[in-house]
Amino acid sequence: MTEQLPIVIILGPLLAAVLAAFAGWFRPKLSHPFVLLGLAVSFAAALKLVFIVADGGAQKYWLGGWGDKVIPSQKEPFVVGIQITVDHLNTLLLAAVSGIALLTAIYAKRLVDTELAGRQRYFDALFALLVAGLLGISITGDIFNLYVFMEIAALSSYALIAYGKGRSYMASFNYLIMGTMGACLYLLGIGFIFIKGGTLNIDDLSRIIPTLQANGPSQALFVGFVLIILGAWAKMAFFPFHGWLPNAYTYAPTASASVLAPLATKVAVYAMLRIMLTVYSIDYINGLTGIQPIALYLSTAAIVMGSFFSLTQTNLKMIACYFIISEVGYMVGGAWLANKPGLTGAMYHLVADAAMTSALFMAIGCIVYRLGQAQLDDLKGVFFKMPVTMAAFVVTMAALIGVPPTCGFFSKWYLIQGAAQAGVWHFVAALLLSSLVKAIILFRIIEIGYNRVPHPAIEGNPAIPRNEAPLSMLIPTAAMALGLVALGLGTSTLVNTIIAKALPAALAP
Amino acid sequence: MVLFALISLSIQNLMGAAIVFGAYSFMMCLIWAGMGAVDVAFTEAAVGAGVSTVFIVSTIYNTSATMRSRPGGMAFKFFIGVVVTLAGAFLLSALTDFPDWGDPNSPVNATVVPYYIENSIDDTHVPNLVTSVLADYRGFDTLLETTVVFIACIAIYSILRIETAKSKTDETEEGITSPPSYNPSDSLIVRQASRFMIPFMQLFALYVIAHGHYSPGGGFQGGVILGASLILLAISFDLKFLLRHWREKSLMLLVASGVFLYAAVGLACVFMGGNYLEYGILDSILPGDQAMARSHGILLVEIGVGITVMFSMVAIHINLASNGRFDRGL
Amino acid sequence: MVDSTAGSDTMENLIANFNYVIVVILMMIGLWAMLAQKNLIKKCIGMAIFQTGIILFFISIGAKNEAKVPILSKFVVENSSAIIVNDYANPLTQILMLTAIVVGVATLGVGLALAQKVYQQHSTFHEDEILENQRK
Amino acid sequence: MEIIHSFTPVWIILTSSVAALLVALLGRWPNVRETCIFAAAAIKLGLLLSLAPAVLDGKLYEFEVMELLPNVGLAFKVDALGLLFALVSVSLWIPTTFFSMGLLRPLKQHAQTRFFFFFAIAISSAVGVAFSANLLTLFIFYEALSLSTYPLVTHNQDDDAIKGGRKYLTYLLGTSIALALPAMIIVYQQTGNLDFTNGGVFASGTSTTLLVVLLVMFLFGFAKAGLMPFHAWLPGAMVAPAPVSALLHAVAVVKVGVFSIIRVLTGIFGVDLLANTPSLSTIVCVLAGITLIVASLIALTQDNIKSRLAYSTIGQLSYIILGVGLATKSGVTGAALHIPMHAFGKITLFLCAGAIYQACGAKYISEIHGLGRKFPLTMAAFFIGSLCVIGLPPTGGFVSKWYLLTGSLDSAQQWAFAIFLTSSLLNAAYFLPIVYKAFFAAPTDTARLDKAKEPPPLTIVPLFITSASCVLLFFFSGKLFQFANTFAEMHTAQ
Repeated sequence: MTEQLPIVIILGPLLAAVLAAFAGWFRPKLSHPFVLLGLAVSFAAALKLVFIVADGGAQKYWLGGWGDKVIPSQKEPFVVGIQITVDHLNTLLLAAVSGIALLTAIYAKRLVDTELAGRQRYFDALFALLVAGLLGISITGDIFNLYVFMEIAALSSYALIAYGKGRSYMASFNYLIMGTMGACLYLLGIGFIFIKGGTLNIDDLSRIIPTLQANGPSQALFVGFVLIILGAWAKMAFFPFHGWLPNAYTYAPTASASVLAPLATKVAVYAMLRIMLTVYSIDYINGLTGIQPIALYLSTAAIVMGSFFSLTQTNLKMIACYFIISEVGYMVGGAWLANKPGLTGAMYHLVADAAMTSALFMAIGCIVYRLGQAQLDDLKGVFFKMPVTMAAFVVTMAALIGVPPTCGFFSKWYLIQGAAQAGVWHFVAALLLSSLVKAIILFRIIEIGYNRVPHPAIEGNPAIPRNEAPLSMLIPTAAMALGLVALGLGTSTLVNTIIAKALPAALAP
Repeated sequence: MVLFALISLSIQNLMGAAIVFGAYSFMMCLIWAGMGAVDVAFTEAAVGAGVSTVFIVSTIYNTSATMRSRPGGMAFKFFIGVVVTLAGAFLLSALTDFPDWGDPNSPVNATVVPYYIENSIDDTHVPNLVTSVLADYRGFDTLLETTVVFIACIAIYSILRIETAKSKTDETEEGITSPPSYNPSDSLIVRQASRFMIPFMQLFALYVIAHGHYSPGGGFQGGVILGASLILLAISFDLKFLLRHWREKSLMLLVASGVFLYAAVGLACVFMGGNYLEYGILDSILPGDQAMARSHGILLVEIGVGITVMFSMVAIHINLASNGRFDRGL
Repeated sequence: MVDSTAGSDTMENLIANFNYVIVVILMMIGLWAMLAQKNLIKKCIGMAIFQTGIILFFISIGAKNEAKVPILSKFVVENSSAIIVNDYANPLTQILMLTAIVVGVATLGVGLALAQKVYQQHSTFHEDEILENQRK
Repeated sequence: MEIIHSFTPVWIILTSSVAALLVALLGRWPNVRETCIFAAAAIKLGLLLSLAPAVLDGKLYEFEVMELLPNVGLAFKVDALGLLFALVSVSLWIPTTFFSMGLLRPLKQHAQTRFFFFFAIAISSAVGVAFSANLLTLFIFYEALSLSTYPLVTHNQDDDAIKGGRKYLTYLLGTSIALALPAMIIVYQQTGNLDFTNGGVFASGTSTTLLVVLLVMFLFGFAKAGLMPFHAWLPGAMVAPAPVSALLHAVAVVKVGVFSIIRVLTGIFGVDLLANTPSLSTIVCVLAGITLIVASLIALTQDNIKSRLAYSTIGQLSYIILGVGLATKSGVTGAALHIPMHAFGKITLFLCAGAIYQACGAKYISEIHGLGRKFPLTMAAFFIGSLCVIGLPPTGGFVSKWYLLTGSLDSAQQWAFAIFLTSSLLNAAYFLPIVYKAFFAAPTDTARLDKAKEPPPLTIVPLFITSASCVLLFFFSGKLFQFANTFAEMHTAQ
């Protein structure tokens, strides 16, 4: 049955969502277990596939059995149906997305019950649909199918954000406009590729695009490429399309933010990588001498801007949102360095950052659950109230800063190495700057949360009662934080067995 | 057409803008029909010109049609205008690289498409190529598309309905302009006319779904028409009349069951030992050979699509028209 | 290097592909409305126009001169070897666009629902006024 | 060169981490808690000594835990210098713990468990740095040390502590992330190798400009070494309790900075490269020389005892860097020897400063005029410590400074000789007056005079041990010399 595993990854959350939607009307208590089950199945399949792919290479799956068919007028066979592919480029991401989604689903239960009391009928279903959409974007081998999955993820995230009431409606609306613009640009880009390539299958496109370019560069393919990249940038909140993200994720309910923030942007980055590396090729990217520097400058700008604004914010969620914006800059920059360490860094950071952001939002969620809000000034004494949460928070921040041996250190390592190899020093400077800014913020929080209150252990000082988040939230948070260290220690294995093989063959030493 | 687009954007009254937009969509579907894309035109007529316009109108009905224009902001608009013009020029720069318009040997028409045209009959016994490609060759897309409709439906329900159901008591305090009370006797003619029309519409829609194999149409088109018939019912009578027949709960359950039917058919193929959505493998439980099984599979999923689309459209309309209160509205 | 023939080629091409020019103009009108209009409903309409532009684009690239509706006639159904590919319009672009239309209306619906909610809070559709309200 | 694969280095590092865990678990029973620490320290010392004979034979202990990046792993290597440094840190851990107990317990200080916990982690990190086989491992433990000492620096949790802590982290994390990390990555990108290799990792023909840039980045990047202008964290960190200043800011932390620089200079650049490329050697020597003189001059102007000690430390650290920068055998030997010699001298001084504070509540030199007679033992220890730091016989400091001076005469940088001498004079000028005034000046504060008395034995005994060691090191410097010589021979043998 292992050949059916790729589709199981998608079907798990998809069917779970439908069942959860039924259960919402009959036995509301059942909808959450359905979703957990679906995500667990999906995670198990994804995990199994990691090993299968590491051993046996890419796994292709043809929906409806419509695979390679010989077409009389063409020399080579084409895939006439829709293909989904699990290969070295996406297998880690699939495991990360489904794993993080599973943990977040366990974690979010309590939050949903309190924050959204009485309104959560479709929350679980939308949650599972979002995950199905994200997994679909990551797994599909068909550029149009990717668009449909993109819309599935987008529509469910609009709804998940709008659960936040108040300002979240406008935030969600802005996201909808930007997101639809991104999706439309992407769709238009598909049109431009389709008009030259005549197929939508990614593998087939990667085979024929070089032949189309044989007689000189094709303007249509170039325009299509630019449109798709712009569309992906809008989706991932890359500078200068980042405007929607901070409000959307800040005013969303914590439960929604904790699944959206780590996964949505990462998956969009993956889509960009897939288009850049598989549909087009590394040589094509390196041939775009006009665009490459622009993309790199924009990445630097994203990192600098994200860092700067995170310093000026006083709300913990807002700070975290600006972190996301600068982290997106890391990955786009790494991808556009288009050399071996840069791409390795971008691919590794894809997984590492998903885990880091997830841990960060989980920790923030625990704080919000107990303290009601996350203004910096409210954090006084939080280290005594919630020691475990804050320990996880500190580990996560250390990872974001890039303290070894957490995973953040290694992604930064590869990215800086790539930038140094390409001689893009402004990118190096931006990476270091963002590390420093995060360090400043971490220690500002430590000062407020730990040092600004009279130490309760000293006689005469008021005691600060322990008020830790419930275990169902605490355990996923702690697990995620430990995962960051584990991921860091496993870097070499991941890079050697999987990421190195995802790199384009042209970069092999 | 460009003119219509511009007018609908420049009209100061939103209601007018919506109506002009409807006219624009209608023109668009004529053009598509002219290009041989009958199914697309069909759908656009029902969705773009019909349902979309009704959605916009009912939103406006619930809020306000007047647009407050404010001074200033011209520089911003101009700036965006420049950016957009540049983008347009960039898009047009690829024109020289395009194959000629209507060239049957362009890559789009000559790469994978001939396979569908030549093999559809042998593979599926379905002469309507659009249906066979839609529900079989690219059936996964269609499953997901149905899911999109389902998501939109539950998203709108979550945004409008659940919120409102909870805060029903504060509603009046918040000072929401309650919609003008509706007087059914105003439109006796409309009512009688629709009472006459609706059965025919529904009959036609069922035909569209069932006969989608042989003529333009299929789950989407049929579903949208069915939905539209109910929407018409709601408009000409009132929402309560509709809700007497279709309770909220059953509406929402039916929306989900359409997706479920589709996904379950796919899953059945997996259990029978094929790939997902490989209807051919169902020949052991469905009558006929593999190709016939595909044909039946297509019919099944089309019904699923129809159910979801129909009830989604109705549910979305009810939500939008009544601002989630499910009592009265447009 | 300025080449006069290249210029006239471009012109010819523009005229020959006049359809595409219309499509691009439509899309850009939609895009402009999405970004520059301050009224939320107008933004939604802009979004819909952008989408129809794209759909028109796809249908155009799949168009074939002198092709029929892609439904096989009874005759060829019985003799599948007699199918002439160029007789039928491109079904693939059509089904892609069916999907796109449905996605478009779904997005439009969600957008309108959000707009209603925003209106409920702020009694206006004007973006700037909403922002001012939020700052208060 | 014989290589022994052994897990022992990892055990040595882990013992104090395990102790830290036990401390955290057993925090409720202070006696049990501190017994754990002593047990761990004793085990650790025993294990270290068990490695000594083989290391002195020129053998190396190596162990790679796991690979982190292609070709670079979390790996440990024990050579003479590393072992020497680890021995110094661990052996001083014991008296410092005694001293901490003597200081913290009577004052009923808060969060003692936290204090001992992070102290043990810091020791683990310092030993980890000592045993690192490559730059990446070293960097990991270097950062761990920075982070684990932050709670110690801000232990008092008042405004001063917060300010000092902020400065501490800004300098240490800032420089390491902004300078050392990119420098390391560039080295990796250039050579694909970060192992400390005798003779360096750079291929011949690497551009001198690049080398110069990297060298400067490393020198300033390891700001724990206190090279000016990145020295200000050290006086700032003096807000910490006395034992922290004593062990961490006279021994572990600052020496880790210097140690890292020595490792980079000998293992990444290579002594030969330094000796053959005059510009590199000159840069090291000039930077260290300036710091040496300026820090000594500033120390003269400080009235706060701990600040004066801090500036003195900054100066003495540059002795070591200068010694390696000379790139001669006796220079390297002297530098290696100066690590333990200065450590023992300076820890004595810091412990004295803590004891003086406990004895009469004085923080400033001007406050202890004439009080010395009330606590003669403390001041005697202070005197011996000063001699050791100044470099006068019969203390160990004399030995190391002797080799440093010889080294400077052997090298191309003979002006360093003058610098060493001048600085030693300045050292004398800022230390000896303290002792003189404590015994012979007229008391300025009679109220304080009455209260002053010798601190309790738990404080005095560690002082006695460390000051006696200063003298013993002079007479038994042979063993230490073996360590330093083994290391120097390994790196300068052509």
